[in-house]
Amino acid sequence: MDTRVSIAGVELKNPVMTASGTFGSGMEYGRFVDLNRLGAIVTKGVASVPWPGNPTPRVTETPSGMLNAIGLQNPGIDVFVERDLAFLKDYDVPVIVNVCGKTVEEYLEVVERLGDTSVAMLEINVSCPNVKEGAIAFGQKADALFHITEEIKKKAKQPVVMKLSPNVTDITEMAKAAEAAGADAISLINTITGMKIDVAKRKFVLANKTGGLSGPAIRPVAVRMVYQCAHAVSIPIIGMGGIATAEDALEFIMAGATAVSVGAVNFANPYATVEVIEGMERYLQDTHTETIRELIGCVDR
Amino acid sequence: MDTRVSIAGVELKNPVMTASGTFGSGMEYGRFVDLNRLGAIVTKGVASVPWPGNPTPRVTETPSGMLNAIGLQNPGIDVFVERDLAFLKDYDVPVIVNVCGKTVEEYLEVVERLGDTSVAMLEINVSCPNVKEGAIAFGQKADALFHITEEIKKKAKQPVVMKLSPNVTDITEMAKAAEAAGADAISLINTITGMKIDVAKRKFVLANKTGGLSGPAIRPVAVRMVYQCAHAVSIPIIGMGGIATAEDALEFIMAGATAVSVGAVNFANPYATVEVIEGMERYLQDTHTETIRELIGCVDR
Amino acid sequence: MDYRKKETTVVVSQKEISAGIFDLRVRTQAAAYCVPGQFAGIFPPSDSRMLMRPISICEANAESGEIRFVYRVAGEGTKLISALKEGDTAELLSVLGNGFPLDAAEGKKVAVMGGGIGIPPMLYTAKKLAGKTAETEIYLGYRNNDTFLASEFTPYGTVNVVSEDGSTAYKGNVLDALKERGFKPEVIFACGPMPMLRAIKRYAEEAGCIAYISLEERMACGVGACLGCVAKTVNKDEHSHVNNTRVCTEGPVFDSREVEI
Amino acid sequence: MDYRKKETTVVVSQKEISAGIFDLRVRTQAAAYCVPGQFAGIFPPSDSRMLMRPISICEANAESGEIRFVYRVAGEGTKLISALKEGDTAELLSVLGNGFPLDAAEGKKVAVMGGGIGIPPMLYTAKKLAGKTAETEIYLGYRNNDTFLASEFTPYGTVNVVSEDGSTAYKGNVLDALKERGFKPEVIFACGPMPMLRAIKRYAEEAGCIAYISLEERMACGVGACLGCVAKTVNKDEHSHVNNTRVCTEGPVFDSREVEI
Ligand SMILES: Cc1cc2nc3c(=O)[nH]c(=O)nc-3n(C[C@H](O)[C@H](O)[C@H](O)COP(=O)(O)OP(=O)(O)OC[C@H]3O[C@@H](n4cnc5c(N)ncnc54)[C@H](O)[C@@H]3O)c2cc1C
Ligand SMILES: Cc1cc2nc3c(=O)[nH]c(=O)nc-3n(C[C@H](O)[C@H](O)[C@H](O)COP(=O)(O)OP(=O)(O)OC[C@H]3O[C@@H](n4cnc5c(N)ncnc54)[C@H](O)[C@@H]3O)c2cc1C
Ligand SMILES: Cc1cc2nc3c(=O)[nH]c(=O)nc-3n(C[C@H](O)[C@H](O)[C@H](O)COP(=O)(O)O)c2cc1C
Ligand SMILES: Cc1cc2nc3c(=O)[nH]c(=O)nc-3n(C[C@H](O)[C@H](O)[C@H](O)COP(=O)(O)O)c2cc1C
Ligand code: FES
Ligand code: FES
Repeated sequence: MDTRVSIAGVELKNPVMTASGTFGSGMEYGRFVDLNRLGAIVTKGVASVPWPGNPTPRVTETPSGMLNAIGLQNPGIDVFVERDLAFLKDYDVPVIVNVCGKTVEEYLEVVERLGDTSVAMLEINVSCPNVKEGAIAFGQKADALFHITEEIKKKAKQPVVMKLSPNVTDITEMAKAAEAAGADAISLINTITGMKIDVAKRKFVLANKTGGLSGPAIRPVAVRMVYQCAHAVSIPIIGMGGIATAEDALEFIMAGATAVSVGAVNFANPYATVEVIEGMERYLQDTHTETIRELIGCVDR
Repeated sequence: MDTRVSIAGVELKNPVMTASGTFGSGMEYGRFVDLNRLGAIVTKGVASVPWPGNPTPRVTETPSGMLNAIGLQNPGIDVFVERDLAFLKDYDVPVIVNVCGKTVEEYLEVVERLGDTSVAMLEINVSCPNVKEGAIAFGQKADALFHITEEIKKKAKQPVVMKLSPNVTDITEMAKAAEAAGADAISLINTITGMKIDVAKRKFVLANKTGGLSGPAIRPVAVRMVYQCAHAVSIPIIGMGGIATAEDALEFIMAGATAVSVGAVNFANPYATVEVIEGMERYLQDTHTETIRELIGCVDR
Repeated sequence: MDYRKKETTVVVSQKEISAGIFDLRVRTQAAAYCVPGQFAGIFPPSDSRMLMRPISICEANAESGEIRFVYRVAGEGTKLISALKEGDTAELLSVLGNGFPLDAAEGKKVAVMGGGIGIPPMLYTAKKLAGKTAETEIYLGYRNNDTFLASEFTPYGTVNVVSEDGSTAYKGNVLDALKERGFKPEVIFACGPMPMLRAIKRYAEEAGCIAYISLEERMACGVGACLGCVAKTVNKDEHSHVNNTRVCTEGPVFDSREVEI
Repeated sequence: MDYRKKETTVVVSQKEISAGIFDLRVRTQAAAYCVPGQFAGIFPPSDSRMLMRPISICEANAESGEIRFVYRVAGEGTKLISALKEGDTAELLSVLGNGFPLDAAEGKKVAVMGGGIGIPPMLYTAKKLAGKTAETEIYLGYRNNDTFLASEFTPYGTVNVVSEDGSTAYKGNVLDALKERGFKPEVIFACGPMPMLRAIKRYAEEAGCIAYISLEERMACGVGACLGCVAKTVNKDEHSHVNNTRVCTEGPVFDSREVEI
């Protein structure tokens, strides 16, 4: 039984990662799961300087999901490299750093700073719906996405994963733009923009008014988009959106994802990542499937 | 306590309608609720000729939601007028007919046939994700939407409601196109395209591969889009997407909808429409609110 | 004879009568309005699951006000339903669909055929046919010797237990057994997996008898509103005139000549 | 002294001790690791609700292995939790957050102050302070004479029951009562609504005493990973260096001088 997959030359023990922003830098969940069991750790978005994020309330619950409007609070690349990357060095797990910025230059600064670190891959967040500048502005127009991808590829020393927004008419256009500009892989989906109103108070629940919807509620949308992208591009896909169990993860893989990320469900079940890995192993065993790689995109076969 | 609202000159007892395709023509649910209690009945999409729809399975469940790929099976306008409209004549409830087609001409044929009937409004479905031609093709491009709206407005004898698709980058562009072309109102959201894979069988659950996601899962997305549109256009909005309770309905109204539709939740609770109406009345009473109209868009006040 | 409600019923009992097969009894006034072949929608006790699970009525008793269901745990929904215990509540949408046309069996030679988890509705059918037919032969098809419910059929006709692995009286499928016994029914009532129903449809056409078969399809509303559950028909259907009829309202029982399966 | 798990606990008992206020006791090994001011995440028994409800520990008993929570039904989640009965299971994420620094009260004149549904954690605090302080005065603020939990504080200090409507010994808020009594605490431990905490912060600055206050914020993870629950701080926070500290991990108890509220 072989759960290994590789993305842009980076070998993963198994296809199960953490979704950016839902797992910190691993520290917090290291008390619940053995971080060495993970396929990769994807860290919270980091910018060139510290970002304070949005006012609170920043999170709320919705049916089978949640909204967040953290607004990419982060300590900036300096603290991140000194503290978070230092912490992760003790683990035998590839680290994928999620990068955010307000301008192309800000993204590039982070990308360059990470050039001579042990980081395995960069995930470029051009799809966060919770900040006004940058982020999603690059992720909703194919030409803007092409441009930023191209610029980042010029400077990046590590493989580049472009993280796509589902808040678009045609996700395949975005996937193709990323691929054409040289992205090594794409990851999707980021959150879907949503809103909740407190009808007793007649007020927005989130201070930011809107937030990003994640959790099992969005899984069918995410699986569909992964499937569409798998047919549009030939670079590998990291699929995510509401994964809670091994079956959920396998849906993404069968739709065409090479790897998957577990996100908001970590909050409901801090053991989710490892349970997904174990469930996947059981599935391979029970179905006499030799490698997980056989299952990638198998729904079409 | 006053629950009346009016849309394009059509007076509704209350703002609670049925969502097209989830309530047949009222017949089936007339055994559960008093149809005369409803603000309006929105019928299943009807085309110029009978449509067989998609192969089965056509429906499946997802977390707090469901996927459907009915594919607009319908008996065509002739049978619809003779049977369904005849049935509805006995009720004191405005009827809104949902219209679908593969070409502009097909839409127009239905619109013209309905011209001299007692139908109160037309809802134009340019947003069904489950048919290959027509429908959503008109709903994902602002210029196409403008064109079909304009053509329909030329022939329509009743007020025209354009039903928007959430599968777009910017819903306000679509709302503005509909308004600019003369639409009397807009309704949103139709379903979000999704997919489910049976990992045991390694097959799509739906014969059509993709289906439209509806139910409480999508409510935060729907509320957000209604809010955005309320700020983009001045024609009235009919809001829908996962409404199960009066609180849910009030979220839409506070976000800016003049009326709301109860859709997939009818399947889980056939009494849902009337329960929403009753809950709304209680809310007005408990909060000493004189008319529901005060609440339209009140989250911003 | 008309009852259609969504209501909260009370679980009278539930037990696992065979591996993964559960016998659930609930109390509801609907019990007085059931016909064999009809079904109910049982909602899994879960607030993230919107849709009911269609389950055939295995028995209904107007006096005790109880409906009995026998079902297999197939997925998460039935798994949750199987955890219901005496005294718990169960949300039920019933009574749904049209049952078997029992009158068509009046004075006739009748075969009652059930396969696998299609057997439960046939128990109720056999019971209601008792005394009406000229002769009732019952054919129950199982995979192996785990012949749940079979013994309960005894009062209602000659019971022939068939299994794929030959561990019961007959080996093969229900039609093999019928042919082996040389029974020539005038009317067949059947429920079971699609291959069995197809074979019965073919047999009925060849043998010139009438077969009423109960179909399964994915459902959302259960009441004819969503058009989710259609089966292909030979003639134009009543509702949409497109040879696609609703299993939940026009079925689930059809004259086998009417449907394309 | 370190325990952090999500686990299935068993409900020992639950009762409504006042209108809409519930007393829930669960059995878990976590009971041996609690400090007053810490909290647990209770998951509503509902599979459409992803997030835990942060509820303070009102008492924890290492011997009996029980944790007690006292909470108000505020919305759907707590409503579902309030329906749990003896023998049911409850999903718990615990032990979360940092408690009150009890050592800071050693030999000091201490005021323990609770307002409304902020009172439960102060019971555990008062109990653990017993015998450590030079003097403990307890101030409990209620809306009216529905003074849930008040009598349980008696063994741990002088209890002053304050109510907005004056139906108890003192009228007004907890600080009014403190001033009226002329008590001059060196250390304050407090939990309650934001206006009360703001007033205490101001009082402490003016009176030159130290106040430890417990804050509330919407939470997702409860363990410091999501950055959902931040409070504004005067100095750069440890985690992000942006004057936004995590209530779930750096709090919920803060030195009032450190936070901007
Ligand atoms: C008219 C009718 C009568 C039935 N009677 C019985 C019976 O008496 N005993 C019994 O064991 N089973 C019966 N079934 C099948 C039963 O409905 C399914 O096994 C059950 O719905 C599976 O639900 P699940 O949540 O466990 O499976 P999941 O696969 O998790 O269900 C997901 C969704 O698919 C639907 N679904 C899955 N399988 C089927 C199926 N075979 N038919 C229809 N919908 C399905 C579910 O209702 C649900 O909406 C009947 C089906 C129909 C249509
Ligand atoms: C550290 C801490 C300790 C607490 N201790 C207690 C206690 O001992 N007793 C008690 O009665 N209450 C306590 N609360 C408040 C309690 O968490 C909320 O009343 C509860 O979460 C409301 O959940 P609900 O589902 O009923 O409300 P809903 O409004 O339906 O909840 C929706 C979402 O908002 C969150 N939420 C709503 N109100 C609050 C709030 N005031 N604080 C944080 N999250 C909220 C919920 O957790 C949930 O995620 C505490 C809060 C915190 C942060
Ligand atoms: C609290 C929270 C914070 C997030 N922060 C980030 C982030 O910093 N960068 C990013 O690219 N995505 C971020 N995301 C998006 C997730 O990585 C993921 O794409 C999305 O939540 C869908 O997956 P899920 O449904 O499994 O959570 C965040 C999501 C949540 C819930
Ligand atoms: C089974 C089903 C059939 C539908 N058929 C139509 C249709 O014919 N025309 C249309 O405009 N919308 C159709 N819809 C979309 C609904 O009217 C509604 O826009 C959508 O389901 C979101 O609302 P809900 O979450 O309350 O169901 C259908 C939805 C469902 C679930
Ligand atoms: S299940 Fe809706 S029409 Fe049959
Ligand atoms: S709740 Fe996630 S950081 Fe505090």
